[in-house]
Amino acid sequence: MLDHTPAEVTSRKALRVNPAKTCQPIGAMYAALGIHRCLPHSHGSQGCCSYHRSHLTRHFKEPVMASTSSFTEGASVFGGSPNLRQSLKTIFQAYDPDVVAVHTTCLSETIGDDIPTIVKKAEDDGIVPRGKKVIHASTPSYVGSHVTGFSNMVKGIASYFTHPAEHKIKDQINVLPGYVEPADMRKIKSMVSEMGLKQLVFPDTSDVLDTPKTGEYSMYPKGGIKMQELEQTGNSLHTIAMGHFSSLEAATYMDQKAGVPFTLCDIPIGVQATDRFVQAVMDATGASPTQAMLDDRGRLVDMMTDYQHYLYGKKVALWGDPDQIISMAEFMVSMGMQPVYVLTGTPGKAFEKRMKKILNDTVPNAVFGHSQDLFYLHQLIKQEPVDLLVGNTYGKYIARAEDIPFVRFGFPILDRTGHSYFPSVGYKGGMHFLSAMINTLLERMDRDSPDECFELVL
Amino acid sequence: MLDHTPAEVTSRKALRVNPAKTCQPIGAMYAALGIHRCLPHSHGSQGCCSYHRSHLTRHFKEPVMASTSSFTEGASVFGGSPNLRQSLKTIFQAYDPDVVAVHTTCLSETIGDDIPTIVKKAEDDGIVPRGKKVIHASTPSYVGSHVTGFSNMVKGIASYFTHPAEHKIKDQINVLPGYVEPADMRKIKSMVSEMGLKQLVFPDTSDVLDTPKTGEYSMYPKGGIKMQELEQTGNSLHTIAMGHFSSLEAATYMDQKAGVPFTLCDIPIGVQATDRFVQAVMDATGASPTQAMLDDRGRLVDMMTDYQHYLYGKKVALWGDPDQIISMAEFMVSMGMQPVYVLTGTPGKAFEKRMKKILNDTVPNAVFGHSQDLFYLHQLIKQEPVDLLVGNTYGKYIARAEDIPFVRFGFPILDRTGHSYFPSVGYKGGMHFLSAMINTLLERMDRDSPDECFELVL
Amino acid sequence: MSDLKSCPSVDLEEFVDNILKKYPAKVAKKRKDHILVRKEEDPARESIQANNRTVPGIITQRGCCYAGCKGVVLGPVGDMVHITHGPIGCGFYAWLTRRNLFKPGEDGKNYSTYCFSTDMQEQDIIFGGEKKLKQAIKEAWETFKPNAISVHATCPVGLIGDDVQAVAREAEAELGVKVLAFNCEGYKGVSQSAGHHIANNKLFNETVGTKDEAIPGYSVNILGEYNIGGDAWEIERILEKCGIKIAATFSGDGKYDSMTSSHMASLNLIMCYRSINYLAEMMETKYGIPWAKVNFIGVKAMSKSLRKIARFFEDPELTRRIEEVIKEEEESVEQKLAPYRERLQGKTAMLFVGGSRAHHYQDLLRDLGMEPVAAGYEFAHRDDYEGSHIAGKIKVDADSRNIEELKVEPDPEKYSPRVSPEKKKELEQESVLGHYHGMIPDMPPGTLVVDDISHLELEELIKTLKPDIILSGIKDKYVIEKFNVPSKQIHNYDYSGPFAGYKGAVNFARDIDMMINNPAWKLAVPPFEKKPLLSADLGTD
Amino acid sequence: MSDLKSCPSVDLEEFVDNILKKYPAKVAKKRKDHILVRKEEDPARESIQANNRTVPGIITQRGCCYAGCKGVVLGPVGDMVHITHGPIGCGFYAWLTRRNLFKPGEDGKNYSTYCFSTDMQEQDIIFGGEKKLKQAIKEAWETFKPNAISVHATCPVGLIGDDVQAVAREAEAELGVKVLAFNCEGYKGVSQSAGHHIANNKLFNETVGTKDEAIPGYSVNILGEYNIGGDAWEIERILEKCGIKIAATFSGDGKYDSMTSSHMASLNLIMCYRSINYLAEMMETKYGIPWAKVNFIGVKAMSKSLRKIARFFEDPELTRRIEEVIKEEEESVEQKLAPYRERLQGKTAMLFVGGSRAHHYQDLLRDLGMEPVAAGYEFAHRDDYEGSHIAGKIKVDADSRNIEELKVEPDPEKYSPRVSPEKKKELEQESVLGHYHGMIPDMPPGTLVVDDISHLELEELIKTLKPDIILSGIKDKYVIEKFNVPSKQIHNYDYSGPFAGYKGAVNFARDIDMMINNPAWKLAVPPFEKKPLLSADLGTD
Repeated sequence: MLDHTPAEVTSRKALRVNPAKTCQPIGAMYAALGIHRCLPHSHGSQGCCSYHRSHLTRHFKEPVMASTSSFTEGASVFGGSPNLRQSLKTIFQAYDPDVVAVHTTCLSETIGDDIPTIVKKAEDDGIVPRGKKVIHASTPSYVGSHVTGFSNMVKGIASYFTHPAEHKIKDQINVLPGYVEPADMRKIKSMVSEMGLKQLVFPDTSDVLDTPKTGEYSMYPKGGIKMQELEQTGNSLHTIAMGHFSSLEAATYMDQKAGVPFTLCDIPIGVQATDRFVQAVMDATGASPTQAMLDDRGRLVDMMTDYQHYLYGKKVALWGDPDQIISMAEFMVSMGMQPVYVLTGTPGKAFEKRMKKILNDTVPNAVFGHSQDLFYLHQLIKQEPVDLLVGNTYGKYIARAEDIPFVRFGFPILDRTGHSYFPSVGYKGGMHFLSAMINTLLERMDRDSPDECFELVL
Repeated sequence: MLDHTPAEVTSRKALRVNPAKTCQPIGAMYAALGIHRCLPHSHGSQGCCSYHRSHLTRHFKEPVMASTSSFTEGASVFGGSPNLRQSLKTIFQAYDPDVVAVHTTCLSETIGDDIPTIVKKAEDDGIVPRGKKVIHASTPSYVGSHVTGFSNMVKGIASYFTHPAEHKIKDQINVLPGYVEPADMRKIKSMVSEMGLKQLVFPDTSDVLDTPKTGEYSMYPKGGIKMQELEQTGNSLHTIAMGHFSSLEAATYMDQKAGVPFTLCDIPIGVQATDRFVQAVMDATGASPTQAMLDDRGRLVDMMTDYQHYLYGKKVALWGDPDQIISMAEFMVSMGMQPVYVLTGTPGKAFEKRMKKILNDTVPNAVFGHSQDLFYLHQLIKQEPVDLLVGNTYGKYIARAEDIPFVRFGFPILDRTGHSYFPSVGYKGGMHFLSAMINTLLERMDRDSPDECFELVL
Repeated sequence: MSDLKSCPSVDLEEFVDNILKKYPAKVAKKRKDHILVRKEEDPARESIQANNRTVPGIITQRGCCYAGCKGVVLGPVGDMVHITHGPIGCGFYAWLTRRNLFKPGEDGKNYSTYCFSTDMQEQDIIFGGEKKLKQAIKEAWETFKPNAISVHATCPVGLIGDDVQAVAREAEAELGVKVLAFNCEGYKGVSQSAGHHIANNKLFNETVGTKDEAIPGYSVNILGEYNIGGDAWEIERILEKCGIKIAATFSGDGKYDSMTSSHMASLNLIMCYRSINYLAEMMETKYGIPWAKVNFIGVKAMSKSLRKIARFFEDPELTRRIEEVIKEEEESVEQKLAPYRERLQGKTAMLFVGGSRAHHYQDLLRDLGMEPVAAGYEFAHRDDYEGSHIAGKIKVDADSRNIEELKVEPDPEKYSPRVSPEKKKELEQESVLGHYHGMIPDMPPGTLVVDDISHLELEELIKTLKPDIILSGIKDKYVIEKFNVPSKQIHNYDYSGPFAGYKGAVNFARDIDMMINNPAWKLAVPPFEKKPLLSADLGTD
Repeated sequence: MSDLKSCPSVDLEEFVDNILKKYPAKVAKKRKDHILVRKEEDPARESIQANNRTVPGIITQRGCCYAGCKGVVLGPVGDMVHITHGPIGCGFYAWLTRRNLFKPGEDGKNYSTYCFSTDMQEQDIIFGGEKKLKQAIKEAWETFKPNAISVHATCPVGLIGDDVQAVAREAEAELGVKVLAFNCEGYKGVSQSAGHHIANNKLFNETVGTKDEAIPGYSVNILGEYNIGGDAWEIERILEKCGIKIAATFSGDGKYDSMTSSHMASLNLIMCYRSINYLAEMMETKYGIPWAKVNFIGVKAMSKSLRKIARFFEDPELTRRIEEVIKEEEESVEQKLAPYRERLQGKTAMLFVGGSRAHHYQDLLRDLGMEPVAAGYEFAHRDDYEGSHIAGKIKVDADSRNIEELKVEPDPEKYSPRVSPEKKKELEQESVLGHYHGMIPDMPPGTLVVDDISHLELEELIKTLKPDIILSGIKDKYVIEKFNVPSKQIHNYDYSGPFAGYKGAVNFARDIDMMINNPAWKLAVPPFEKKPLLSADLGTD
């Protein structure tokens, strides 16, 4: 397994091997699915849309609907405007969405298609039915990563829907949950609701990418933020934006455009990040956490100390999307674990700045970095092994090659279930992730114990 | 590992090897912990109380408080009345509970201590402070099992607190959740609450055996049904009793004594058992399930079909407490799994009757039985192996000996975390258990795949 | 005669008209030609449009040219390093997702679990990516020492004008390893199909025939078999049991080396006609290897395919051996299939997938007593529907015109006809050689053929025709299953397999049975709806 | 001088008085004698009550006689089948929960993962359980063929009058395997301690000395070492390195056979004085083997114990070797301990557990620079507190009187003094032989000793004295930790270990450091409480 990966790291200037990121459009597509009755539209050749839908489907085991401009060579030469116009015609008649969320691709970006102008023209020509909306985000695949694409689409949503508003509603906040699972969005919503607030959460893929089986299919499930709700985001008192990489842009936009101030939080994974999220909501609105939330918090801390013997000092290789692994690394450090390798494929120096703060004192020899890949991670592990891998499904090859226990976390997860149904965020989500980690470590301990040390009670 | 277990089954008339049950008092102690400010009291020698507290602590990783009559040889000869009287004196002054729930042991039962008389005398003598209550259950260890002990204490609670009442409150029901985890009780409560009903749930160990860590310790945590609530159980419209073995006795008592009719349900594990629970609540009260419950239901069904390839036809050895494994076997059968061995250590023919109904058509060669032990189970497995083990921690030796994947379920679980925090009951609980089962099977499949068949997507 | 065969209450033509009404008029017009209600008794009188541009905005199953070239044809060759030249996405998505299993050869070289990309950044798009590509090839060679390297261009590469062919030539010369460059930019053609063709051309030009190594015995190449779920290994088992040697497989479990000398084999067997007929045709022209269309999916189809091989080699001993194998395997399989057939008899199926599978699997479904009532391809051409004889008659449109058609002539040295012209003609007339009859003849009147089915059409088909199962791909699977109709993925087999050959048929039957008869489906509709949500107030007596 | 040493603001006597006020007066009176505020400079002037009945209703750590016999002493012998005669519970709870690790010998016999019980039912209680027991022994023998069988009576057995001794004798005669029966009904004595004594008696009478096999070299038995977390293996490693042979361990990793000839060893080393001093005393009387109290817990204690052995054997070569080992091991360990000591220096600890561990671990804590400020045993006698010299002076009360004191005399044939009477006396005066000084001398004034601590007392101790860590058992652990005070289980080591010997000291230091310095504790108090829950209305400007 991965036999050709040498332990010795030689400089690579051009070859990306086993990436820890993918391209912008899939993130944009995911974000767009978080609007109710929205059809994401991929402006490029068919393959992009097909690949994104397939990959999201593999991750969610759910229908993922999106359309494409189906570029052929002609469009690549003469521009994609006719394709987009035809697409909008077809889409609105055949699939009747409320919103079409267009994202670009490397192809349409390289050609230089000007989406706003094309859309404006289409609107003027009556191609976009009254009351329907076409929004867009520019997501060239050769910039950033899927996380950047998500962020761009979230900003796109804001830029089409958030209007300046004099009147702010004092118990209403905007929440940008960042690039997380439907279950996470659901959990974040329930925490804010419990605190007695009205919230406008976008994107919100809960009840979109985790729909029940009832024998009936609906192309547009009941989840997602509604257009009408989005139109109200300018009236919110405050925005809670989670994740520098996935939510800052949109929050900044809403602040500048509509005067909605924001607090940038981390994605609330772990006690401390969740505390800061709760505190941010408290500070912004004067609301209080409920006793039930505090009880979950205490149960999480309880689990952290109850199982400290199996957690403390464990070396972890952690990779994934920057917003998620920043919080996760902090969570690990908060119980004495040692995230010795923390890598993201997504570029961005902000990542290293945060990791430095989290790791410099606690794991002084940690290797962390952005724009990295799993080939490099594997090389690091070959040089100095770890006790646990935490990251997306692609890590399974390293786990097997090096015989290291592995907890799946992040995007995508293609070979296990539960990630979309059980949150990692919030205090309860922390318990869920932590149980997975504890049980994985215990399973391994059992496996590696000789017969005479194989124990009943742990 | 377990090298001395022969595949061939020879008749055993006297020797119990590797039991699949334990004794009544621990079940009684667990049940008593489900009353708010109740101190369970073990009327016997010190070891019983110590063993039960230790074992419950190992399972819950939580403080488990209980006192003992500390029999010495004298008490065994002359009777335990002075010990119980002294106990009550000590307890009420030193630990100030609202309720002391006395359960007997093989020792006090063999001596023939008459608890009601002793308690009556103690009350008359002013040993029991006004407003405090001493209740009891007879739980000789040489009858039934821990499940019987639980049932006896639940009935004991009813018999001390449920009074005949003319006035029935139409949106109030009693719920006997049966021998399940705190998380299960919490889940059952939340389902009933969501349906808009007032409920009196007992025992209720949520917020007793899953308390948060806050830096403060309270001997009597906030959970558990309050004495005042128990006094109202006779006013309920109906009782939903879960589990023939753990709840029927109390429900019958309340029906006969206080005219509260009941519906006996299975413990709501799996789609069908949960449906019947919901239906029973509907039938009794006219309430409706919420959309959120139905959505969870649909998500559970979705997961069952999404992962059918890994579940269908899988042979399972399932053991544990009868009420739990009846529902679990049905759950498995409902997705085409084959619970080929289903054993409980608890005696009771009702078990076999139910299993026949569930398995006769679907798994015609299944072996099921009550009063069995894990030694026999292991022998069956040696004769014809299974794909999965589902049962309590003691199965880990079989799992290792036979190299079979193992999902922990039931009581006790001593070597993994999560069981007390995440429910198995209800639709969401079903998803939780099902994910564990699916992920365990996938983990094994990955492990056993040769390199060339080791796959990214599953 | 346009009622659905298995459900006579549905007038198919009316049904199709109603679907088309949901499109804008122009779109409806285009789609109409891609939907065929089978009516004619003589299938030769039926025709369908295929391999046309998908209407933008239609939700299609189709992918792109890159997917056909890198993803389908080249990807399975596991001892090569395949470098995607482009932004990261394309390489990322094509990484390990196709399930083409690979077992390394004696040299142990195995790059199948790796993903290689130039991960182009904005400055590469602005200033050109040739240097980066060159460097990437160098780094790949130095670190991995593969048996060959391929380079696959993605959309922007063509636009910015990177000359990947030149870079490949230079790198090859410099490093001394074969570097195959494919201009398979995603926008080329109308589907994956263009990528197949591009891959075929390059393999033909720069790989096949580059090494002459005699192959003793009854040797065949298997073309268009990608070893999904181990299919190729089951086929290999059977052929070897018969005494037939597989010289090379294009490209399941593929080794670069075996492809280079594949022109020395006696016969080309084509599984996936769509993706690889180009290579077969060109090899016949240049080297004189004839091709036979086979189908290893399905018990009867497998046996029939073996008999084609027997007929070709015309050796009594081989024929005897093949008949022995058929008898033995069929008997063993029949026993296992019987109980499944009992539970599946008469169940209806639809197949919408790929360029050959939607046809191949009909044989297997029929082995199980099931009825295919509707089928269609995702990226096929008209000949896949109507038969190879019309291949030359298909009008090439603007989108396909740019895919190079190689001019091939007999190799002056290496050309060597495997059979006499007379025998060849005879075998062609018997449809043993050089012939694929297409899907339509196997679809009786009262069935439906839909090319490049859209989401909208699929929804309507499910709602109205209510099939017992649909064989499709990952993007449709969960849509279909929300309707409580099981959907078997026959690109990835739902991570089961093999489905080819005799043992594969049993695996497939087991899977279909488990899906159709899984009791869990029955639970989808909550029972509560059957009762009033609010029953009478029970009072407080 | 009754302030807490580490926290002078607390007047310990006042503190104790306040605790006692929470009890009924009679209870307070009893408990008072079990709590000692250390004041006297001369520890010999301090005294405490112990091994008395626990007041009913008090929440105690104590278990029962059965737990002491089956759970502690016999259970670890893994090549025996231990049958619990009684209802199912006792056998169930004693199944694998004590962590006494066992590695089978060459015969492969290993019953340590099995649980055997007669699972008595109501009819057995009514009609007697002797027949069932006999049958159970037979079934156990026929299926398992262990090296010996033990039978442990539980509470009701004594009451209904089953003669387990007679059954054992019969079965032994019939089956030809040693069957040891223990009348260790749970209600006997006041704690596990009675069970230890009963186990000691039977082992002495029917196991030790039943086989004469000479043991060459410097041979010792280790008594009262139960191989929790592998302690016995670390001790074995060190002794073997010194050239000392362990003849038998009672009973960690214990083999039946080694116990039978243990009377041939030269010296008995006692770890857990409480559970096994009976056997040591009786073996000395009967066979002439002297005993030395050792403590293998703690670096200095380990070295000190080794030097006792050296002193006993008085062989220059052995002494040299022992000194070498001490030097080497101490140096290696010191390096590893230093960083931990830095973080643990001055931290306060309490120890409430067992019958020896609460003393043993004080040595190890002091190695780490920590301060034991309060300690007490769960089931000890006064000699465990005050020293073995007072053993004979302890008044035996009604609860202990029924535990048989064997009359032992020198064996006419097997008695053989290991050292001359003169040397023996010398060694006794040096406290090398026949002497345990007890816990109190190691607890300086300003500390607290609490025998059989109750839940109430423990709570008060935590709240007022705020220790940095408490060494205790499973029932207390989570109570203590809810207070945000870490609690190390030193019965089961929190499933870590070994903690004995040199390597064990490092393991222990690592664990204590992780517990005290785990950042997670700091998170227990939610930060929100520091801020008002309702901040000013931010308005809707």
